[in-house]
Amino acid sequence: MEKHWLVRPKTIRLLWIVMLGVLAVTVLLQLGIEIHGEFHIDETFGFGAWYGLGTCAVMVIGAKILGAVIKRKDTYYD
Amino acid sequence: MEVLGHFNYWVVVVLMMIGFYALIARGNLIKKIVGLNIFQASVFLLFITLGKVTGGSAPIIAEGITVYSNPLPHVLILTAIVVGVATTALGLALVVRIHESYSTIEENEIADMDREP
Amino acid sequence: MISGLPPGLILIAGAVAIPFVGPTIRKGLVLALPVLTLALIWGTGIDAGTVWSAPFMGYAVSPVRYAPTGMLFATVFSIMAFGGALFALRSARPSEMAAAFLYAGSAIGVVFAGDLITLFVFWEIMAIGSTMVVWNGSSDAARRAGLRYALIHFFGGIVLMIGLIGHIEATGSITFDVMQADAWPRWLILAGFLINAGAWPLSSWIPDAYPEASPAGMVFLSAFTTKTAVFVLLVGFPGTQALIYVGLFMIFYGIIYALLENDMRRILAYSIVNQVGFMVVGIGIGTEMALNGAAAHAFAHIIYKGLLLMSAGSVLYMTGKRKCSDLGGLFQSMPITATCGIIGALAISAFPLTSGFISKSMINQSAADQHMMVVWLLLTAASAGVFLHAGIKFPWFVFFQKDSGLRPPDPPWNMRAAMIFFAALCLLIGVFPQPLYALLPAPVAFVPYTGAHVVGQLQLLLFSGLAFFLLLPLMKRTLTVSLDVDWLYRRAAPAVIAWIARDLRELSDGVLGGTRAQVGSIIDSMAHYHGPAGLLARTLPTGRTVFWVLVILAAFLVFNFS
Amino acid sequence: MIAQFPALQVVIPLLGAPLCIILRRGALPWLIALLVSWAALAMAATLLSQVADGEIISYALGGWLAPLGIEYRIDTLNAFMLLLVAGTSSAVLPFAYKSVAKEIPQDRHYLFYSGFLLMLTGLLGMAITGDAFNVFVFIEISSLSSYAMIAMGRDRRALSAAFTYLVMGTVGATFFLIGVGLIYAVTGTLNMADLAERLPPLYQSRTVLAAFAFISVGILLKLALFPLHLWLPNAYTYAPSVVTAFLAATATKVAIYLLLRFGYTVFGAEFVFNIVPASEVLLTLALAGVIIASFVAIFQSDVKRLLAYSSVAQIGYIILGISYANVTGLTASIVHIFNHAVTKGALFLVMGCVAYAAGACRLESFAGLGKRMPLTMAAFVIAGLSLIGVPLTAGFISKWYLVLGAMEKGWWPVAAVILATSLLAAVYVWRVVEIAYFRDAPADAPPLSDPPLALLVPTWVLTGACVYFGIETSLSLGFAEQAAIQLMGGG
Repeated sequence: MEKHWLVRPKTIRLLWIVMLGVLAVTVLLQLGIEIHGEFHIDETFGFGAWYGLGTCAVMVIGAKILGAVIKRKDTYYD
Repeated sequence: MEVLGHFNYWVVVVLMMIGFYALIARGNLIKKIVGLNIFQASVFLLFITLGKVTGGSAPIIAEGITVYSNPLPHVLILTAIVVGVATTALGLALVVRIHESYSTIEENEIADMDREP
Repeated sequence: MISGLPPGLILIAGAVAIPFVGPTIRKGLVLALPVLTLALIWGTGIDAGTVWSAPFMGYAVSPVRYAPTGMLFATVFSIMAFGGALFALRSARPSEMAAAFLYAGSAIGVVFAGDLITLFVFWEIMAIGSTMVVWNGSSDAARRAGLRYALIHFFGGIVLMIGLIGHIEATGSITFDVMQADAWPRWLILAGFLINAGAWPLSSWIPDAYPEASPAGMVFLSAFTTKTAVFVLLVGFPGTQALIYVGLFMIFYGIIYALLENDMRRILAYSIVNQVGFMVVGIGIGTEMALNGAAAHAFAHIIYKGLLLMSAGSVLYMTGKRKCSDLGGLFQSMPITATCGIIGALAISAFPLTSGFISKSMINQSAADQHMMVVWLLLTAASAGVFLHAGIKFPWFVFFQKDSGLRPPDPPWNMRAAMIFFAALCLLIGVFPQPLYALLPAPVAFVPYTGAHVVGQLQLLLFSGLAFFLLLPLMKRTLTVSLDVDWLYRRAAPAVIAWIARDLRELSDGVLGGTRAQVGSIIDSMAHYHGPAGLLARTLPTGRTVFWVLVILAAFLVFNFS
Repeated sequence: MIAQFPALQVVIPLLGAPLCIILRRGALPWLIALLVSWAALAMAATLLSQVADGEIISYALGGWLAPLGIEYRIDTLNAFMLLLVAGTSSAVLPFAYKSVAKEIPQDRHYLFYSGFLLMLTGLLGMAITGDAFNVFVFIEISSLSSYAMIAMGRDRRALSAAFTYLVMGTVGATFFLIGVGLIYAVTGTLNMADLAERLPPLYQSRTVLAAFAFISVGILLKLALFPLHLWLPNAYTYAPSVVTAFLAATATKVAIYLLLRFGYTVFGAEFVFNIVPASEVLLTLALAGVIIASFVAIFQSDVKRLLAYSSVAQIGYIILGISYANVTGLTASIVHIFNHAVTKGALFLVMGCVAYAAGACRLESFAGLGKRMPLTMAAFVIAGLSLIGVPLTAGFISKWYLVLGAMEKGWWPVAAVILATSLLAAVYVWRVVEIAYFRDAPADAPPLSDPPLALLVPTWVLTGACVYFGIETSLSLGFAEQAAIQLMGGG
C-alpha cells in the first residue's frame, strides 16, 4: 500500500527545510520592525526565538527529571 | 439528727437504688419489670410523703381541724399509679410475646439470637 | 415579565424535561434552549441591572443581576451549551444530557447572581450537575472518580459556605461585589472559589475526574466549573496579589504534568489548569486591561478547549482509545477531526489569527505595563510551554507520530458540525476581535495586531516548535501516570488510616485478650467500631443502657452542684 | 366553637381511639383515624393562625382556672408543634392504608389505628398543655401506645426493641416525674407560667438544681440525645413502616419541644445558661452525637437502621442549636425540628415503599432499584439531598442557620464540624444511592416495580415538602423565628 504523501521520508525532509526557512524568516523580519519592549531584555535581537527555544528545553528536561520521580505504571491506582 | 431528719427521703433513695440495681444487673426480663416497679414505687412514695404535713388530717373540712395534708400530690400519684400499672401490664405482655418467639426471657440469650450472622 | 426570568432557569427547566420527552423532541429541545437563553440574555440588555429581589431565608436575594462581565460569561456558556449539545446529540443518554443542562444552567445562574446566597445555591447545583455528568461516563472508574470529584466539591462548598456565612454575619450584607481578602471569612471565600478554579493543591480533581466522563461529557465539563470560578474571582477579588503567584504555579504545574502525560484527554485536562492559571494571573494583576484580558481569555478558552475536547472526544468515540501510545496517524482517515483539532491547538497556543492570540496577549501586555518583569518573563515562557504541551503535543501524538494502523472515519455529522462551528468561531474571533472586545467589562484600547507583537509571538512559538522536534526523543510516550496531589487521598490517607486502625485494633485486642484474626482492610477495622455489631452500635442490653442514664444524671448533678 | 379548639385538639383523637375499636370492621378504623387526623390538622392550623401575631391563648380545661386547674397555653411554639404533629400524621395516614394491610395481620388493624390515635393524642397533648404534671400523663399516653405500636413490627426483634424502649421510656418519664415532684415541693404549683414566676428566687436552691437535672435527663432520654439514644435504632428499624415514619418525624421532636419549654419558659434562660452549665453539657453531647452517630450510620447494612442513626445525628444538630443560647441558634433548632421531620418522614415513607415492594430494607435489596422503582428512588434522592443540606432543600435552611448561629458566637470550629458532618451524611446517603443506581439487581431477583399510588402520593407529598420548604421559608422559618424570640424574650 502506498504511504500517505505526508508521511513519506521525502516530504518530511522537505517539511524540515521549509520549517527552518520559516524560522529564519521570522527572525530576520525583526530587522524591519522596531520592537518597543518594556524591559531591556525583550528588545534584544531574536528575543522570542532564543527565549522560546531555551525555556522549552528547560521545561522538557525539567519534566523529564521530575518524571523520573513521580511516574508510575498506569495501572497504579487500579 | 439532721441527716436522718428526712428519713422518708432515705427510704425513697434506697428503694430507688434497689430498683435500679435490678434493672441493671438482672438479665431476666421479668425481674427487670419488677425492678422498674420498685423504682416507680419509690417515686410514688416521694410524692406522697411530700404532701403529708406532720399532724395534718385528711383534707375534709371538719370542725376543729386546722391542719390538713396537701391532697394534690396524692391525687397526682393516683394517676401515676394507673400509668405504672399500664406499663407493667404492657411490659409483661411483651415478655409473654418474647417468650413465644424466642423461648427464653434472658436478655443475653435474646441478644445472642438476634446478633447479625 | 419574561425578562425577569433567571436566564439559567431555561436550561435547568430543560434538564427536568429532557428525560420525559421522546428522542425527536429532545434533539430539538437541546438545540433550541441554549439559543433561547442567548435571546433572553441579550433581549433584556445590560442596563437592566438587578431585575428583582425576593425574600429568602430572611434575606432579600436578587437572583437576576445584569452586569457586563456576567453577560459575557453567560453568552459563552450558552454558545458552549449549544455546541456541546450538538456534539452530544446522538451519543449522549438522556440522563447525561439532562445532567449537562442542569450543569450549564446553574453555571449561568452563578454568573447572574446578584447576591452571595443565590451564588452559593447555583454553585452547589453546579457541583451536583457536574458530578452527574462524570458518573454518566458509566464505567467503574467513572463512578469512583465521580465520587472523589463530588467529595472535593462538597469540601469546597463547605469552605465557601463557612466563609460566606462569616462574611454575611460580619458585614450584614449579602451583596456579591468586590471583596478584600483581609479577614478569614474572605480568605475562606477566596479558597472556596480557588478550589473550583482548580488551583493547586486541590487541582488534581480535573485530570482525575474529567477524563472519565463520556466523550461528550468532558466537552461540557471543560467549560463551566473552572470558568465560573474565574468569573467569581474576577468580580469578587480583582487585584488580589496572591492570585498572581497562585496563577503562575497553576500555569507551570499544568505544563509539566501535561508534558509527562500519556492519556490525550488528561493532557487536555492539565492544560485546563494551565489556561485557568493565565486568567488567575490576569485577575491578580487587576488592572482594567488585565481583567479584560482574563474575561476575554475565558471566553476564547471555553471555545477552543471545547473544540480540542470535541476532537479528542471524536477520536475516543471512533477508536475507543485514549492513550497517545495507542494512537497516531489518524489524520489520514479523520481529516476533519484532525484539522479542527489543529485549529484548536493553534488557538490555545495563541497563534496570530486565532482567538487565543487576541485574548492572552492582553494579559501578557498588562504584566508588562505594570513593569512586572518576572511575571512577564514567566508568562512568556509559559506561552511557549503551552504550544509545547497542547499546541503540538496533542495533535502530533494523536494524529501524526507513528502510524498506529487505525483507520477510523470521521465521526457522525453532528459531531463534525459541532467541531466546524467551534473551529470557525476560533478563527473568526482571532481575525475580527472587535465584537468580543465590545463585550468586555471595560473599554478596550488594546491593539493585538502590531508588527512587533506578531513577529515576537511567531518567533516564540515557532522556536518552541523547533525545541519540541529536537527534544522529541526525550518525550517518548510511556505507559505511565504521574503522581499528583490526589495520591494523598487515593493512596496515602487510606494507608495511614489502615495503619492507625490496625494499631487501634491490636491495642483493643491486646486489652481484651482476644485472638481475633488480623484483617488488614480499613473497612473491616472501621466496621469493628462502627459496624452493626461494633462497639458503638451494638444493641446494648437494657441494663447497660440504664447504667448510662445514671452516669449522665450523676454528671449533671455534679456539674450543677459544683 | 373555635374557642374550644385547644381542648378539642386533644379530645377528638382521644375519642377516636375507642371509636376505632367499636367500629372495627374493614376500612372504617383507618377512615376514622384519617378524618380525626385531618380534623386535628385543621384545628392546629387555625390555632397557629390565631397566635401568628404573637398572641397567647390560655384555655382553662373544664373551666378550672389556672394555677389549680389544668391550663392549655398556646404560643407560637406550641401551635407550630401541633401543626407539625398533626401534619405528619395527616400525611402518613393515607400511606398507612396499603402499608399496614401488607405488614400487619388483618385482625389487628383496628388496634393499630386505635393505638395510632392514642399516640397522636399523647403527642398533641404534650405539645399543648401548660401543666407540668399533665405533661407526664401525655408522655405516658404517647409512650405506652408507641411501645405497643413498635411491637407490631413483623420481625421478632421488634419485641425486644419495644421492651428496651419500654424500660428506657419509663425510666425517662419517671425521672421527669421526680423532677416535677421536686419543683412542686419548693414552689407548690404545677402550672408552667406560675412556675416561671416562682422559680427565679429559688435558683440557688439545691432542690431546684436537682429537679433540673432529673427533668433534663428524663427529657434527653426521650429525645434520644447521644449517648441516651440506645433505644432508638432498634425501635425505628423494626417498627412497622408507618410507625417509624410517624415516630421519627414527631416523637423525638415533641420531646425537644419539652426541653425548650422547660429550659426557657419554666426554668428560664438565665438559670439554664448562667447558673447551670447546660450550654457546655449540651454542646459536648451534641457534638459527640453528631460525629459518632454519623460515622455509625455509614457502616450500617440495614437502610432503616442507617436512617435511624442519622436521626440521632440530626437530633445532635438540633441540640447544638439550643446550646448556642442565642436567637439564631434557637431559630435554627426549631426550624430544623420542622425540616428534619419533613425530611425523615419522607425518607422513612420511601423505606415503607421499598418494604412494601421488596419486603426488606437491607442494603443488598436496594440493588438495581434505581431502574426498577424509579419514582421511589427519585424521592429517596431528593429527600436524601435535603438530609445532606443541599441548597433549595429544607435541610439547607437549617444548616445555614445552624452555622450562622455558631458564627455569631464566634464558634467557627463548631461551624466546621456541622459542615464536615454533612459530608458524612453525603457518604451514607451515597452508599444507598450507589447500590440503587450503579449495582444491577441479581439475575434471580423477582420483578419489582413502584408501589401503588396510595403509597407513592404521600411519599411524594413529603418529598415535595422537602423542596417546598427549602424555597418558601416564610412558614417554617417565619414561625420558628417568632417562636425563638418569644422563648428568649421570656414570653
